[in-house]
Amino acid sequence: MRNQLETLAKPRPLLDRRGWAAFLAIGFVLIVLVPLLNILPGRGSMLHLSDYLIPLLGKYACYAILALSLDLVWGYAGILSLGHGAFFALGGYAMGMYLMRQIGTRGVYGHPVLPDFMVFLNWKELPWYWQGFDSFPFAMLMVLLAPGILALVLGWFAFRSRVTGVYISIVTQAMTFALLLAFFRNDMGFGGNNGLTDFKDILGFPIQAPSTRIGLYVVSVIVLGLCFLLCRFVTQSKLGRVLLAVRDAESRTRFLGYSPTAAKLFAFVLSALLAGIAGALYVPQVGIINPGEFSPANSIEIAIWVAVGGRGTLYGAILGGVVINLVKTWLTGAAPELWLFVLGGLFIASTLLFPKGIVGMVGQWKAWRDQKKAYALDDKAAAEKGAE
Amino acid sequence: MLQAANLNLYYGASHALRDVAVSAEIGKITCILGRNGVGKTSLMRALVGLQTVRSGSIMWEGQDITALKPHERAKRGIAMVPQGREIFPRLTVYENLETGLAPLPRGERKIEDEIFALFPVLHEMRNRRGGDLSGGQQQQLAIARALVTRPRLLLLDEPTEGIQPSIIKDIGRVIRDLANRGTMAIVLVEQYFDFARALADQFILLQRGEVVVEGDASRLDADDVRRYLTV
Amino acid sequence: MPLPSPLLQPATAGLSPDVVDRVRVSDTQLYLDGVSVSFDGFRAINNLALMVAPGELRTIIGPNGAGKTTMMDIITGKTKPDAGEVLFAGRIDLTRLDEVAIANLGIGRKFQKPTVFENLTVFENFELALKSARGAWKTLLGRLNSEALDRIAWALDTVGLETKVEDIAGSLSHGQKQWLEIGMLLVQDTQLILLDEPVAGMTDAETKQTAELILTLKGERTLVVVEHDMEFVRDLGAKVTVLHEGSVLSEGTVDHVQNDPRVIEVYLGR
Amino acid sequence: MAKPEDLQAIAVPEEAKALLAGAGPAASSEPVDFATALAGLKSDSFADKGKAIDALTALGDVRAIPVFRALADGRLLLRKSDGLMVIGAPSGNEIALTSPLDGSSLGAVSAGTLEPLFVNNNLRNVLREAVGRLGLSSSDQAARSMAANALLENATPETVALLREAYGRESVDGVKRVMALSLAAAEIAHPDKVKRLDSIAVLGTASDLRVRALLQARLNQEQDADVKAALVKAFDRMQTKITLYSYVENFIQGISLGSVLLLAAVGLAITFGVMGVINMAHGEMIMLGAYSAYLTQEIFRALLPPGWIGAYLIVALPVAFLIAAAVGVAIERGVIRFLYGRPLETMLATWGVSLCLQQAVRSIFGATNKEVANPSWMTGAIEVAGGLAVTWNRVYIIIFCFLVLGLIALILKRTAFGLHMRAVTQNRQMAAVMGIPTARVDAMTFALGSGIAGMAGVALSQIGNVSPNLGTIYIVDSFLVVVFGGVGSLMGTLVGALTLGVVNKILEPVAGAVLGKVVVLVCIILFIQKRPRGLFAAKGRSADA
Amino acid sequence: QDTIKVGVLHSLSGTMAISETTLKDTVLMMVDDINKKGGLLGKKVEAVVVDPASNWPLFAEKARELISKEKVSVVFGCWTSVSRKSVLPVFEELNSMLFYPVQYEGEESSKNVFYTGAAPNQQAIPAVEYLMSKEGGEVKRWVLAGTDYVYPRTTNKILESFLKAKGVKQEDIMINYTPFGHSDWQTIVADIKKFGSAGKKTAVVSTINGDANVPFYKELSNAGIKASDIPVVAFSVGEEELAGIDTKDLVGHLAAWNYFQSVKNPTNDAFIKQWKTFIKNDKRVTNDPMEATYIGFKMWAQAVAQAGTTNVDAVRQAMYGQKVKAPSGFTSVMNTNHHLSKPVLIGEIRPDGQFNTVWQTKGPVKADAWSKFIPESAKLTADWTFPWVCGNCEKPKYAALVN
Ligand SMILES: Nc1ncnc2c1ncn2[C@@H]1O[C@H](COP(=O)(O)OP(=O)(O)OP(=O)(O)O)[C@@H](O)[C@H]1O
Ligand SMILES: Nc1ncnc2c1ncn2[C@@H]1O[C@H](COP(=O)(O)OP(=O)(O)OP(=O)(O)O)[C@@H](O)[C@H]1O
Ligand SMILES: NC(N)=O
Ligand SMILES: [Mg+2]
Ligand SMILES: [Mg+2]
Repeated sequence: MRNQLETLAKPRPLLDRRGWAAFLAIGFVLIVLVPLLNILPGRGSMLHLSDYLIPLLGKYACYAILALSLDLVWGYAGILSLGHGAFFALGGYAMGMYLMRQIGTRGVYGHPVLPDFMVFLNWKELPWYWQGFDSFPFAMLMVLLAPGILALVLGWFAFRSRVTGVYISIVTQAMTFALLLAFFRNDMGFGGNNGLTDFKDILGFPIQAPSTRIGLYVVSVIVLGLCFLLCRFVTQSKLGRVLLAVRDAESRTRFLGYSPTAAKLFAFVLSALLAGIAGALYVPQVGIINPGEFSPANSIEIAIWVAVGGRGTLYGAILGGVVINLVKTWLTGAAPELWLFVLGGLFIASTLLFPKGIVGMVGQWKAWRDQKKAYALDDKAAAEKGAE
Repeated sequence: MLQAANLNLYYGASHALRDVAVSAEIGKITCILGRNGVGKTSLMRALVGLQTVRSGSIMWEGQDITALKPHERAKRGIAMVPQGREIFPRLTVYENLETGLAPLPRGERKIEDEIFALFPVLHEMRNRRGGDLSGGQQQQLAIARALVTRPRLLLLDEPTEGIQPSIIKDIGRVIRDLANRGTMAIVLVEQYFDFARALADQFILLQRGEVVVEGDASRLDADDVRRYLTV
Repeated sequence: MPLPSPLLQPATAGLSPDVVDRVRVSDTQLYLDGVSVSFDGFRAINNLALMVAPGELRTIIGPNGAGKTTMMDIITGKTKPDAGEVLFAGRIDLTRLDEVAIANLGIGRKFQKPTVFENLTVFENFELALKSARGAWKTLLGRLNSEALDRIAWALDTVGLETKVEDIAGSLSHGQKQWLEIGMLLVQDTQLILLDEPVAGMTDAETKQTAELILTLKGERTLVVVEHDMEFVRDLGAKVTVLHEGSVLSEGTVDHVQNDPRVIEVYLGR
Repeated sequence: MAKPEDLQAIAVPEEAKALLAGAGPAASSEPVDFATALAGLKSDSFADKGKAIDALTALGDVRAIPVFRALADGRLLLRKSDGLMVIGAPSGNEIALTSPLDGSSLGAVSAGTLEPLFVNNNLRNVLREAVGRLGLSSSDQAARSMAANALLENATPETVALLREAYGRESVDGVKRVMALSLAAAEIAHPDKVKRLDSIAVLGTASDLRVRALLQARLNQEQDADVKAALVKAFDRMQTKITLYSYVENFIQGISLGSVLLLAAVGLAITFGVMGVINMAHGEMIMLGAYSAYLTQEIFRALLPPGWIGAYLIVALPVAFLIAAAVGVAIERGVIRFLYGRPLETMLATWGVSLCLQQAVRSIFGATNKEVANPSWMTGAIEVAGGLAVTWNRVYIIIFCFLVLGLIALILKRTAFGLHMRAVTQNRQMAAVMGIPTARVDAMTFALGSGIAGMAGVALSQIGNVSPNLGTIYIVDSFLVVVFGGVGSLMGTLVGALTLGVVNKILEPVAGAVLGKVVVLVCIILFIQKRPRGLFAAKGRSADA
Repeated sequence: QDTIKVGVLHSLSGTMAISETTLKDTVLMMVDDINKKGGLLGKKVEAVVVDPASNWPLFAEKARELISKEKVSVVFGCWTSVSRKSVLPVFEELNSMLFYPVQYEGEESSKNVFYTGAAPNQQAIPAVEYLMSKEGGEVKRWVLAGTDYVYPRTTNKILESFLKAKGVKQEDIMINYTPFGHSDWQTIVADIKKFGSAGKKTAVVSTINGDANVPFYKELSNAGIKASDIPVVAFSVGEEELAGIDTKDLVGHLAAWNYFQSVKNPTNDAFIKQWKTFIKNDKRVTNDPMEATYIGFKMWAQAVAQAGTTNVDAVRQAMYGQKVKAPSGFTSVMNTNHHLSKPVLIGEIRPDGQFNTVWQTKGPVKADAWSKFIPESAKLTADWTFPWVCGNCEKPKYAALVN
């Protein structure tokens, strides 16, 4: 008994041995092998990894971080945020503003300070909120602060007022919808519907150079790995259990003295930060940030990735984010007129067949096997008894 | 007449009922006893069809109902007072009772005054949401709701839980009375031993999903009880 | 990042001076006076007064719907009374605090309908209940020490769930959940323990055992127990308060209240 | 240029003779006959057409009225085969022809054999004025009223004379008032001060924006102090009235927007509010309803005489209900029933369903918008006063949505089905034990919610797009309304929708459409902090478990 | 067998599918046509269709896929400006070629894009001039209503400065922006009505985009605003949009385009016939962006034939001065600023949902990539031939070499 308790009480490891092995192996493939395959073999070679795959993979990594961030709040704290796209977009805009400032006089109107869209809409000077974005560290700070503060403020009000369930979902959706409309406005000074585009370089590296692309891709993968470990750390800690408790029976945790507000706020803000980082990595790789990222449908889609992958498992979310987008990339090219049927069908089928997501399949299979085993065992015992 | 035999029920890989047999006769009260977690509730749920059994058969009024859905069993006169009350929280007390009319033929859909006579508090609170009632009031509501269906087989899962002593006495009287009318078979799960013993005609005693003792109430002796019901 | 949580602070820190009240009934553990609450015009608690001394064991009985659970809701902050005073340790006005703050003062509760964390294991349920820092950062970095383990082991043993430690709480039977919740209260180690029908669904033997457990806690802890099982109430042998229609109907020893004709009329029956 | 040969075809013999005798087309100051003047309309030049119209008007022949109307509406046609000028009116798939000369029927032909005579906006104004002038002597009182009204702004000395004459003849009070107003308007610049003052006195009683413009214009020119004072007074009085009307208008618009939101949300109030199914395919149910309306209309167009077309919308309602309900049942039986108690998975699956439905409609009907006609009884507006107008389709939508909501409330609260519906969603297992056939109730509930969404689609097709994306437009708003009102409360949905509509319409003139909506959203976010379970929150113990 | 691949980058799902699907079909029709006539350079032309799903970053991804993976020789695609902006860096990075067939705000000239839709000076200015004329009704008061994004903003900015130059006072101009997909037009239509009842002839210049038009026109017709009272002239409403609206109450409202289906000439007759045959639906209509796609495709095919290769640099050179007899009835010419010379037509809506041309330019108008009415832009020249070789320069890049 005591021994069992001792084992149960041990701080949980970030990953078990097999987990680390898989983590490192995947990391090696993505960080070392993929770039090498792109660089080393000649273009015609069988082994050559096409140039166009690198930014694609980098994009998937960003989506994976985004999915991960949602899983943290949804899978563990039970907050189905339907506005996570907003945090992603804010991080993206912060990065986009930095990239815009880096254009300098290379814009079409050659204005030294103002981005093109401001020039042709007759803006005379840079609005105050654009100040400082020529500095990379400042922009990075804003990548964190913009989504972080928004999440803090919104979360603080909402969680304190005990806004839960679908209500919090709708609040977050309303938030992203409001931001969508606001950012669409040309008067806001963020480029309106077109958003920010035409980036030239990042930290002095030309953004379209293959080497920069590989660099951005590698950074994205590394950040994804780190975010994953960070989320694991949180979910494996006691706070992780508190979050689960809050998710399942929020009111009960209060009577135990835990403040659901604090726990949820922690998760929500952390998650918003991760989403912001994902957005910041995404923008230089796709070359555009525009208000479309705020659209409610985008945020719903993130939830779909997580659900398909497997909610509350972290790696399920990553898997979901990557797999769905992979399928989407493939089908929009391979079956441009039918792909919605396939994707929609996939969603339906996966919910019916794998209610716990792709990664839940394993557990489902195990449970099924255990049950079969138990049946067999009991049947044997019964047969023996009958024989006696 | 209810006759269930060889019931085997699993939760995933865990075997919750092992070859359990139970019977109930019209006009008689069958008591199911056993410690926490032995499978009493599981058995009741299997009888009403909320839990599918892996094997075994349930015969009621001469027909095999093992494959029937819960609402079909209700149509055949089976009703249950579940453990944990399971009131419809946002229906009013009266509406909660009305749900019991569903399995009745059209002409008979009426809540008998007798029900309110038995539980006057329900009449007083008929327009209050079921979920707002106190625990004991909900328990009374759950019993009343089952009676509204005019069952021929009544399954009671710890019906006295949380009810004040005076009403427990009333409930005891009613159960006896219902049995004596000779129109109803009753299966009662009860931890409150004195209550059970006073009512039971026959009993089964479960341990870890198995029937260990069964028989006529007169055979229910204190030793068995001590052996199987104490720690 | 500063977390806006009362959990980061000692129990009474930051409370406004008028919350930490004029020391009026300084030697009560729990003090209710003139408490009333209505729901849609229905008076569930009506000018209720109750005083429980530190270390006292108090039993509360009363008809269904008398307001016993509602009273516990008021004490634990779940329901705000319309009027009246509710003081903890003679000075802390509980009506101004929320559930979290109240729990952190050292008030623990078992609900009438067993409520546990169904998706966590029995062990994890205990771990969460365990007396320890409740702040977000603290829980992020928190570790279990061996003292805590001893406590869990003891509680597990007491409630008889040793074989179920790693089981998901949701798969427990009704009675087992009841026990789990009692166990959680034990590891939570609070000053004031509120038990709402702790022996409902227990066998007679278990009921006896529970009574013994409660008696060992008495003195060290203040306990308020609500029950309908008069056998059990008798076993506890403590002062009994009878509630009826939201206020006290009778108070005294078990014998006293059992023979009170009004109690017999509305509660015990003939 | 009109060739004499063509004219032969329209002309009754004598006239044709006269024409051939050499009367020039249009514009000549000599008196011309009707047929000749008519021929001038055939010109390709808008200027020449204008002259022909003037000539026709000058003849004062009431036969010109239907011709002018037809010309303005593009129904004045030339028969390709022989260049005969005819007036057309749609009749089934064909066009029924009448002669502009004597109104005699010329049979029906297919549209392809005809070519319309075009006018531009300028000419349309000329035509309207001409119709107005001729209409003053019409026997139809509505026509007289319209004619007088049309002369309010652009009266000429000549028309004033006509108007005065008509005023003298007029016996209907309502028409007389309109004529008086137009007469007054014509005299606002009268050299005689007294006349001007009289005119202002009459005009001051109106609350017409055109009159206000007249007064304002006069105010800028008026020299006389007395008249000026009278003008200012009349203007201010009118201004107050108009401002008041504009508040009323804002409010009505708000209710109208609210009713649209409500319509979009009612189905969801059942599938989501009552059943708790996060139904992302709700918008597609609305879309199916709109396409049902389109289909019904096409069937009507193809199979029934044109007089019936106005009724298609009525028929479309049950059709849409059935189609959407059938699809709803299919979804419930095929997908959702496996997912009860797992709302989030339901969300995922219904999202998949919504993608499939969108694509299916796109594949079947094409990606482009479909035209769904407004039946004539749904077009136009009720003009109250002071520019305050409520369009008929809005009025019908408001009425319709209240009817639907009332119906649902009745079903939920007053029928056994309603009771079972609520019981099943609150505790499915226990409902089954009580003898409620849960599967059937689930299917029927979902069918009801979907069917109502379908009916909403029919209504919404009257004011918006009918395209595969239709559903996505409404889905966010619908959830917003249901949640804002309080999940599970029909009253909440009603009040929520109307509140959002009115608040939106109050903000829109102040903040603009975009910012207005942003502000509304922010208000919702803030409001939910105050009432974390919506406007009409479920109360009691069960709510905060 | 070796084929020449042509990328088609139009949204087939999402909000833009309504407009863009038709353009995809148009390209397929053109490909079909050219193959029937024996292909290009002796090879078959193969269309590679992808669906960027109205998702702007996805446009960039799909563009990269078409160019890098599918190795297409040219791409026909995009509708919204933001989608064009999104793919632009990709085309420039990979030096490929895009044909953009939609009227847009101008202010752009990329070496890798050929713009076959109208620039503001080919639509907006002529339309307003017409309305100011006697024939157009001598409009004195103007409502500029648009969807809040670059194209309307830019167009309205240009128009505003144009109107003021013509002596229109500020109080006679009302500017209104609405969000994408705006569906409740009650307030705005009521405002327009009020604005228009001030005694001066008023017109609405609409740059309202896409889906929002249907509810706008429905409200307009229900509110009883007749074209003869307050005409609305639109730059984004064509035959296809009207096909989704009951037009009986919209007769007389206007649109300005470079092409109308109702234009009568043999090229157009053939074009319409080809389209109806290809799409197998007699009710389908043609519209301006389709014509622009047609022109673009023809020009590209001619340029490839002329260059004898699909090499982007060679084809680009061959594009300049390329002429196509367009369905508009005029010959369109590709200029060195990568924009076309096209006629401007103004039409009034007919009851049958077609347009009746009420005014047109004498000949093709050359598109300005940079508007003369925006100060910063007026300075710029787009010319991709020697000595300029630049899309946005104040002086030729190779000015030194010229002298
Ligand atoms: N949903 C479930 N999933 C897994 N195991 C379950 C589930 N429900 C019950 N069990 C297990 O099955 C066994 C029997 O449970 P059951 O509820 O039938 O007991 P019981 O005899 O009614 O107990 P009590 O007296 O406490 O109500 C218990 O060990 C319990 O842990
Ligand atoms: N939210 C509410 N709305 C309406 N009535 C309520 C609400 N909460 C409690 N009540 C009523 O208040 C009374 C007191 O309920 P309470 O649960 O406190 O009773 P109790 O003494 O605990 O009874 P029991 O012994 O049955 O558990 C009951 O009549 C109940 O119906
Ligand atoms: N370029 C346009 N019309 O978006
Ligand atoms: Mg049980
Ligand atoms: Mg209670």
